Amino acid sequence: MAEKPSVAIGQVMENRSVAPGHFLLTIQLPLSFATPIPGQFVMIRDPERGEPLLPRPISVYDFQREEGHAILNLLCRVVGRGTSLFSRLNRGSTLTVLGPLGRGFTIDPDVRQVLLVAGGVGAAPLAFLLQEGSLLKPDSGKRKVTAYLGAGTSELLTGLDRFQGFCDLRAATDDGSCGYCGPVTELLAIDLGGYDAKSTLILACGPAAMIRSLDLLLRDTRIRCQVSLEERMACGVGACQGCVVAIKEGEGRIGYRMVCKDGPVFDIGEILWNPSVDG
Amino acid sequence: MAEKPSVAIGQVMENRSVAPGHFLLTIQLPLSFATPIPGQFVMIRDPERGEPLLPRPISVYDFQREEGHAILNLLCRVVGRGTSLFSRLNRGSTLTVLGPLGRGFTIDPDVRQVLLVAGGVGAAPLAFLLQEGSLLKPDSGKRKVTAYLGAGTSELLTGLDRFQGFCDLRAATDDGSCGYCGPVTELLAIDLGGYDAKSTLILACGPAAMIRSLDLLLRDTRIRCQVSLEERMACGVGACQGCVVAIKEGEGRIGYRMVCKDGPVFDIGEILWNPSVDG
Amino acid sequence: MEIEADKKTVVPGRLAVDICGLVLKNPVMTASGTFGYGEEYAPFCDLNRLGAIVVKGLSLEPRQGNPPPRIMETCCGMLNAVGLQNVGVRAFIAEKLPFLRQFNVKVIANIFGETIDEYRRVTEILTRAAGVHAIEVNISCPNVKKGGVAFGAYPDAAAAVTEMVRGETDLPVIVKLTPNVTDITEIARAVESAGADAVSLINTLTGMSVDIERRRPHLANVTGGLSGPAVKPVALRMVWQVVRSVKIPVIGIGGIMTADDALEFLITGASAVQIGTANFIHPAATMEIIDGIEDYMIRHRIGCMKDLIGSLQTDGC
Amino acid sequence: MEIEADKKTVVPGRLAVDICGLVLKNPVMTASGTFGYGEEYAPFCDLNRLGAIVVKGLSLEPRQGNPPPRIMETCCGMLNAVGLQNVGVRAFIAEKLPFLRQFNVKVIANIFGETIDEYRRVTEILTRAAGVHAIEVNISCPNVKKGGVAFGAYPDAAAAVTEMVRGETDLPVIVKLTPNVTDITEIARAVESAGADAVSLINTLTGMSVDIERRRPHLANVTGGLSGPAVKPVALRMVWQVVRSVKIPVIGIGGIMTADDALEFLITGASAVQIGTANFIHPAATMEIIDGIEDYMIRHRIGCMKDLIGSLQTDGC
Ligand SMILES: Cc1cc2nc3c(=O)[nH]c(=O)nc-3n(C[C@H](O)[C@H](O)[C@H](O)COP(=O)(O)OP(=O)(O)OC[C@H]3O[C@@H](n4cnc5c(N)ncnc54)[C@H](O)[C@@H]3O)c2cc1C
Ligand SMILES: Cc1cc2nc3c(=O)[nH]c(=O)nc-3n(C[C@H](O)[C@H](O)[C@H](O)COP(=O)(O)OP(=O)(O)OC[C@H]3O[C@@H](n4cnc5c(N)ncnc54)[C@H](O)[C@@H]3O)c2cc1C
Ligand SMILES: Cc1cc2nc3c(=O)[nH]c(=O)nc-3n(C[C@H](O)[C@H](O)[C@H](O)COP(=O)(O)O)c2cc1C
Ligand SMILES: Cc1cc2nc3c(=O)[nH]c(=O)nc-3n(C[C@H](O)[C@H](O)[C@H](O)COP(=O)(O)O)c2cc1C
Ligand code: FES
Ligand code: FES
Repeated sequence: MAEKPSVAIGQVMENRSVAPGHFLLTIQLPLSFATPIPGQFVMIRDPERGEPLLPRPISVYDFQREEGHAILNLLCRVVGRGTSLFSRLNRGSTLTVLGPLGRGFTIDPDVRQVLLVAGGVGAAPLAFLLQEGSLLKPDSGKRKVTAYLGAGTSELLTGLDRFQGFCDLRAATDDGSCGYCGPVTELLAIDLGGYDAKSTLILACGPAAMIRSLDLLLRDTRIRCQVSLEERMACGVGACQGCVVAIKEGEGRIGYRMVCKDGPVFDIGEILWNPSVDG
Repeated sequence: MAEKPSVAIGQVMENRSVAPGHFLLTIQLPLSFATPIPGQFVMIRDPERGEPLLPRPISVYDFQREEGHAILNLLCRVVGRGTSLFSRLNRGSTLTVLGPLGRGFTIDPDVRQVLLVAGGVGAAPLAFLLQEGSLLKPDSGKRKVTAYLGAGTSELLTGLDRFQGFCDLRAATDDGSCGYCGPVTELLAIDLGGYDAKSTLILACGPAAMIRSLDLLLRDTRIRCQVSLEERMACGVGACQGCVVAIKEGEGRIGYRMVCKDGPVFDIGEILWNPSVDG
Repeated sequence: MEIEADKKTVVPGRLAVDICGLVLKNPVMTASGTFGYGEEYAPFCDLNRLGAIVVKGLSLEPRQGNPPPRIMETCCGMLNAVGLQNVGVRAFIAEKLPFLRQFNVKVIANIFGETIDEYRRVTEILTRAAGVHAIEVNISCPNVKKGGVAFGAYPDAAAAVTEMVRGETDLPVIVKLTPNVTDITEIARAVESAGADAVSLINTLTGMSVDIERRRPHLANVTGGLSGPAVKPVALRMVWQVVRSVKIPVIGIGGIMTADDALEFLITGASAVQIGTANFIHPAATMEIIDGIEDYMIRHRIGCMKDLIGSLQTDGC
Repeated sequence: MEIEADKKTVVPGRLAVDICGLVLKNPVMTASGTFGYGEEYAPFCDLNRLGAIVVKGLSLEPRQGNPPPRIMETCCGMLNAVGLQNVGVRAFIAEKLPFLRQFNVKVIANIFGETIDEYRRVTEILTRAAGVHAIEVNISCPNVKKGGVAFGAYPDAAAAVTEMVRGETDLPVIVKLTPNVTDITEIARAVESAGADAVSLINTLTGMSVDIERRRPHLANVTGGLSGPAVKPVALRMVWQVVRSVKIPVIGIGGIMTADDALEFLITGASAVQIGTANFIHPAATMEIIDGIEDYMIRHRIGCMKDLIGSLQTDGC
């Protein structure tokens, strides 16, 4: 069970550029901050600013407890005004951190092969999952884990070091500068036949285009797949109903689920990509 | 004649706390920035922030040209959100600086005794006037200058060092911790009889209450007095007509003058304090 | 601090307000649609401390709302086109109300319908439920009979809805006004005459935002409701107009983020306030606003809300 | 950069727009009351580069405006209650127009009156002056005959003013609409029928702000007009409504700070834009907006304004 979320004042311990347009935020939190489950996220905001107004959702990349405090790591890509301002935060700046929020990944006991599929900073929640240990349980019998990491170019394969040595690694870059030359889902497609559909679980996070390709790829297989989705958020806690995705409700009906509360992790088969077309 | 104003990107060289709630901002500007006249002000804004929206007017406290750039000093008091954020700017931060703006002090050739009357950070434009040299001209014959500086307590007598040794100094504090115990205008009232009305000029800057007391004090004398006024501003250049003060227009009529363009320095006799009562 | 706490308990009812018979511990409520059904913010707020909780707008049948994207941030504000997604009034009573009944807090049900009869039926059902203390009628909802124009946009339609709800319940009826009108006092007077016990304002201002790269609206619904600090000056102006036009209590809403903002509305004449978008920015906003109002009153030696509400001086302005 | 500059000169008229016969170099104008009479910003802007300058609102006689304080900052916006202080139409022609005539820029005179006849007389005088290229009629001004309600609040009054001005001049007549109405398309259609050549919108939203320490309004006039980024979503929504309701060109105004903001309005269907509050924040805002629009068009391979204006896609939204 997820522990109770809270709002904490975090302090930036380090803000390091890890690739062009990508940065790693290390935030010190009070010990009272609940331990996140892999796939959960936090909403962060600079309390000194009246604008941007809304907090920004960012997945947990790492979480550790040390003497007297907890350390949260976030792997971020500069997208717009909010993330651009975060990228320039200095050591010592404060941030409000709301979390941990949402439903993380669930690994059924019968899963023996886990495929982690990441595009860009989508690697963040998967790296946390890998390191946090959830993949090892329940009988501490080891599962086989293979990570498929994709990015535009080798430089942007952020978080690579958090996978190296902890699982099999397959990389794909759009420009071929590292690993397979092409989308990571193409690389996965090549390998897919080699995995046992019944005991394999795919856990994916990345841009919408990647998730959609994955959906197409898996449509005719019976491989289970959970994906972490992104949608614009206001509250992060299920109060505003702003962050919905369309879900197949049976009998051809559409339903809306909240990414912040019912997700961000969903079974890929539930998702309705374009309600006006598919519904 | 005042040189043409411009908008420059300034860089904070130093931001030093000089007293509780008071700070001295040292800003590096391009050499192209025009030389301010004492009494003129600049409008400053943090370009990284969408909010606060409007720039803040601050008097020039010092201006120097060095190799390759100009150095602007501003003496500020924390009042609200804008000044509070300025007080926390780090070295290296950028600010947009619009200026120099407004009409400064004018010293008629026949003035032989100048009295500088300041309340709190109102000392800023007067310190600049004293140091800049305008008081020495025209025939380089020296004028007698006496500064009356008032503040709540000795700590808050900011800018004192910029007066010491450059003119006669008379201090007043509300708590008597330095100099006269009471408002600076009371101290001036005690001395006033000793000055020759015809050749004396008072230049004053400070809180509205101080300027009003000064007005009452001088009403029955013929001593010339110029005061620097404050009003909320948007544009700083005379375009929005937001910053007006009521002025006696003759025949009992009221007129409005813009503090940013027609001022901030006005003859004290022109000002109508409460139009609904006095008009 | 001990002394602080002590000072505060000297006058236990300092913050209490009575709005048309509804006695609230303090004038701070949550705004409909921004606090879910209470549960969502229970980890961050002591719900017992709230003046009242106004729940998400309820309709007769569940509604799935608009397609995404539903929200977009704007300068000091946000647009939403949630489309009044809700579980429906019956599921609310069965699944959400029992949770709220655990707390010692007034629950106000916000309702809407596409026909006057729908308003009536929702009211009827809620009046029979235990644990609903008042009805807030959202008249910003499009009137399907009148071609989708909001009931709240015209005095006659606003009055008709109010009268129908008023006739159906003994609970206090608060009518929530839309700011998208030429003269909000005209609507306020119409609903007052039709029997409203109080009015609350403002609902969101209709706005829009465009993605210039894709040359499409940011919201799937094209337009949405603007809320947050950006709208506060408009909300406050309308509260000021309405308090001078009606005799019933006025509840101020719109861009209230801090105790200072809430105080602006109370001083202007609002008998209570609702906190909306602020909850998203700071989940414990309501708690800090309650504390801040009390601190202000202590500092200004104001003994009760009556002496604060409407104490704005405008002479000589 | 050489190449950039080169690319830009390939299509010299890329930014040109024709608004009811008024050909502008580019769609960027200054908004009335925010750019003085042009002189004030001459140190910061090349006035020759502007699409047009709309001068401060002119009345028949000089007006001294409201007592201070006249302005207050709000979240991402500002309130002003300048009260239409101006030198009067005759002093404008004698003292301000000669300066503007030195530049190769279209000058639009913004006018207002308290009676329909005052609008007529100001128009008459301006039409005889050399160097005025169009009239913008501010109908947000209180109608003294109708008890101070704005002309622009009701279609009949708005049409009456428009008709009077239209009959008095050969210059293009732009009617500037107020956003403080229930249905802005109704007013737009009324002024279109009455002969307006174009409409511009929005003027300011009425707002208010309170000093809680003194328990007084921040503005001496109590209420003021809200402008700046806070109002942009409302302005854009109204532009979207109006472009689909009238055939005459629409000029978009409200909270435009950057080229991206201006592009939102143009894509939504505004034929030109006006920049107001942004001038105060950044005196060279207009110059950067012009450059930014051109850069966007080059980047998106849009050859002329016609292909940009109204290119918003809303299908499937
Ligand atoms: C559950 C979840 C987990 C995420 N984890 C990460 C992460 O670990 N690392 C990372 O770099 N990014 C992550 N994102 C995406 C991140 O939230 C956006 O990139 C960010 O909000 C963009 O804000 P901005 O102000 O820079 O961009 P702008 O485009 O200026 O933002 C405008 C508005 O749109 C919203 N928005 C824009 N893009 C997105 C998006 N992709 N998802 C949700 N809201 C968006 C913003 O929050 C803001 O409200 C995650 C998103 C979600 C929903
Ligand atoms: C010509 C001139 C010269 C000035 N010189 C100095 C100086 O050298 N040092 C210094 O510390 N202060 C000076 N001030 C005052 C300074 O501008 C205000 O203290 C500052 O604007 C307050 O901003 P804020 O955001 O901190 O306060 P807030 O109260 O949050 O500001 C709200 C709004 O009111 C305006 N405002 C508030 N107080 C004043 C004021 N006294 N005058 C003008 N606008 C105000 C702000 O600019 C802002 O728009 C000067 C003012 C003027 C007009
Ligand atoms: C996401 C969201 C959903 C809302 N849903 C409702 C609703 O269901 N019923 C209603 O009357 N008002 C609704 N509102 C309006 C708010 O209750 C409130 O009137 C408005 O947001 C202004 O207040 P604020 O600026 O404090 O948010 C909603 C507002 C938001 C932001
Ligand atoms: C200080 C000020 C003065 C204004 N004066 C006038 C005026 O005289 N006539 C007019 O039609 N509009 C006037 N306006 C409204 C602006 O022209 C514009 O419509 C409004 O400010 C919205 O645009 P913005 O958000 O870009 O400022 C004024 C606005 C401001 C801020
Ligand atoms: S972000 Fe508010 S419900 Fe998901
Ligand atoms: S600040 Fe705009 S006219 Fe003075």
